[in-house]
Amino acid sequence: MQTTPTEQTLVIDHLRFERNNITLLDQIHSTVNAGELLQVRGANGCGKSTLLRLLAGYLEPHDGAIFWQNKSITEQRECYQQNIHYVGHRNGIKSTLTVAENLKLQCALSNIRFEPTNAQAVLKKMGLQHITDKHAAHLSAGQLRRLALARLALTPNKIWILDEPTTALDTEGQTVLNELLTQHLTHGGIAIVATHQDLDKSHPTKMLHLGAANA
Amino acid sequence: MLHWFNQHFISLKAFYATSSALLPWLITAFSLCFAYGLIAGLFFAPADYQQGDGFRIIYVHVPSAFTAMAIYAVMAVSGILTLVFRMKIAAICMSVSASIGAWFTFLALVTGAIWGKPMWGTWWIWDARLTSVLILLFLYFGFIALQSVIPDQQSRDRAGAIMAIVGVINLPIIHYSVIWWNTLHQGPTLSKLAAPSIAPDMLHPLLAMIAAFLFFYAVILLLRMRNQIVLREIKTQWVKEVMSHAS
Amino acid sequence: MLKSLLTITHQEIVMTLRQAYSWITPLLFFVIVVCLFPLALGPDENTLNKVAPGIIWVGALLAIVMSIGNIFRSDAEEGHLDLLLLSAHPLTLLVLCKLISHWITHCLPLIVISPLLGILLHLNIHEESVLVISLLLGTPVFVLLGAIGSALVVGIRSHGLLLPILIMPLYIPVLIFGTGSMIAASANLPLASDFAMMGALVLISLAFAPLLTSAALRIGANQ
Amino acid sequence: MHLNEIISMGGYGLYVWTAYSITLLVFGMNLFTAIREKKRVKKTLRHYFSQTS
Repeated sequence: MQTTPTEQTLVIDHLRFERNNITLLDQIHSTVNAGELLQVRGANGCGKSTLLRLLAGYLEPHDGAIFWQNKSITEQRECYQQNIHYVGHRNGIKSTLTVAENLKLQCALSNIRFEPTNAQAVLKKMGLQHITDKHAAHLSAGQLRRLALARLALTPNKIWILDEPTTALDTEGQTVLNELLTQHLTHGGIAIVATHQDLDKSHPTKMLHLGAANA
Repeated sequence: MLHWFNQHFISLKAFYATSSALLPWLITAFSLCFAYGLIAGLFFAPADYQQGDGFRIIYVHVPSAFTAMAIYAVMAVSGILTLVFRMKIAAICMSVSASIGAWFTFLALVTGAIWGKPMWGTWWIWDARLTSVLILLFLYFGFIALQSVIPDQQSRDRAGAIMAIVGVINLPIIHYSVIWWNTLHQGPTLSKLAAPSIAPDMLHPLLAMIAAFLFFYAVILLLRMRNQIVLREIKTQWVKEVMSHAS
Repeated sequence: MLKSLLTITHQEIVMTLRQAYSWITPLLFFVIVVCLFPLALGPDENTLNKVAPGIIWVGALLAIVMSIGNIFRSDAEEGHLDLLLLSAHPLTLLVLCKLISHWITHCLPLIVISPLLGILLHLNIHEESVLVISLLLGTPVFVLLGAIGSALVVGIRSHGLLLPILIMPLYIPVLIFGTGSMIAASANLPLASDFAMMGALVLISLAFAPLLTSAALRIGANQ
Repeated sequence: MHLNEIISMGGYGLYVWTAYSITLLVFGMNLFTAIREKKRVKKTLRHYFSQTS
């Protein structure tokens, strides 16, 4: 690594990933400093989600590595994963629980005390305060997406990894998302977003284009 | 030390080269042991005073059961190497050994049944060792079934490794609980298949046959591993060279 | 730390209770399987009494094998598995919470109802008590080992009967000592050795199973 | 050891020889699968090389 990056940077160093002998990602290189947003663009099937799952530590690269605080994440996987928020295509919401219970579970998972007032404020910001006792199974896709994004505000983590966060979100939901992102970035957080929509220009954004869709 | 290993075994290319050197030696060793064991076992070893010549099936039954257990141990060790050290060669060795091990376990069961028919009048006796071999066969089928269902190569290796490790932890427990179960239901008779205190000239062919079976396993293992290595390293240059002048 | 683990277990239990079918069907399956045998073997008291341990234990084993499959499946489908991996708690602890909640919701009902089935098979009081104790010692091992199998197949869509094939050979020692203790009870022999062995099996599985299950879940997240 | 003694194997000839022939069968099966697999691998490789080169 040429420059000695400051403490809070995420370095993607010549990443290569294969699945069953098919190279999905090759020579991916980028650095994301504190307070920056990395927007990953590319056609469908070009490995955007794979890259995000690599960044979240779910997958291991075949070549190259991802460095966080100058240490490869595969070595420090547990403590690296603790300061990550990952919102994938599937929302990770338990359909048999109510909205409030889902938030309570999320706080328990991140080992944070659950204060109803704080949760109420988060729900209000996400526009879900009127359905706190509704079972997640009865929510619409947009509401589910907002509930999934609610955990970004509920438990503070340094790195946000969002895979197509704006799917199923209406315009009002997108503005809420942009607010959350700006607040997160101003506090020195890092965000990696895979999306086709051009996000709010106010964030200091870096672009990462992934090659053509692999066979 | 690790570098030496890496040179000869760990990297797939090196393993391919070492295996082509090893194979002729293993084949000769197998044929020598097998020839000696077969001829000595069948013709020169004295007949058993109780079972007459029927006991000669021991020269096939005991080695295959022994090899079946040994192969599962090899699978478990490669499973640990796959999980802990992420060694591709260990993953290949593990998944290839599974089918060979299943064949040997099946062979042990069939020869055990054939031995049981003349001696105790029934094709199957719930003897502690035979039952453990039967359960070992289920473990092999479980392993092979699990690996055949997982599409992704890396997950298939790791899932198989975990199954092999779970199996090897449970095998001794299963074996002793089956022995305990046997004494519970049939009383503490000496297990019928316990090799009687065997005379030396009966024993040597048995040891030779065990060695022969193990060498045969090694030969088939190396042959099939080479196929898998070439398949997995299909994109590399050295595979292209090996294949171009081989075909 | 402990409080949040308790809340997680509590939420798991609440979730399973809300889906009543998920724990009632194994229970009904257990009852029906046990009731089949008297119909198959004839109502004669001695034969039933002699075979009762095997019937009840195999029934319990099959019921648990059936229900263990979906312990992680709903999480995987909803993407909740990814959150478990990112949690502040080690994955083994989270797995342990899920297994405890699964044991409470799925195995306790079996144990509660097994004395009733014992009556169908003409067991006396002593045998009934030994039945309950042996099930209490045996079912945790079923759940722990079953969890490894279900974590291994969580990433696979159509795994069908793969799970029972994977884990039933591992259930054999518990089955042997479980039925062994009941046979010893009907012959009024001392039971210490059987229960000791079952206790040992519980401890061994408790040591290995959560570790291997979390390793298997990490592979599942790979898909 | 005359021929018929060998075949009869003290009356257990049938069992001994079936056991040994099944062993050879299993050995043969393993060898056969290994060789067939080698041929199939060669075919896939040739196909792969012709495609990529």
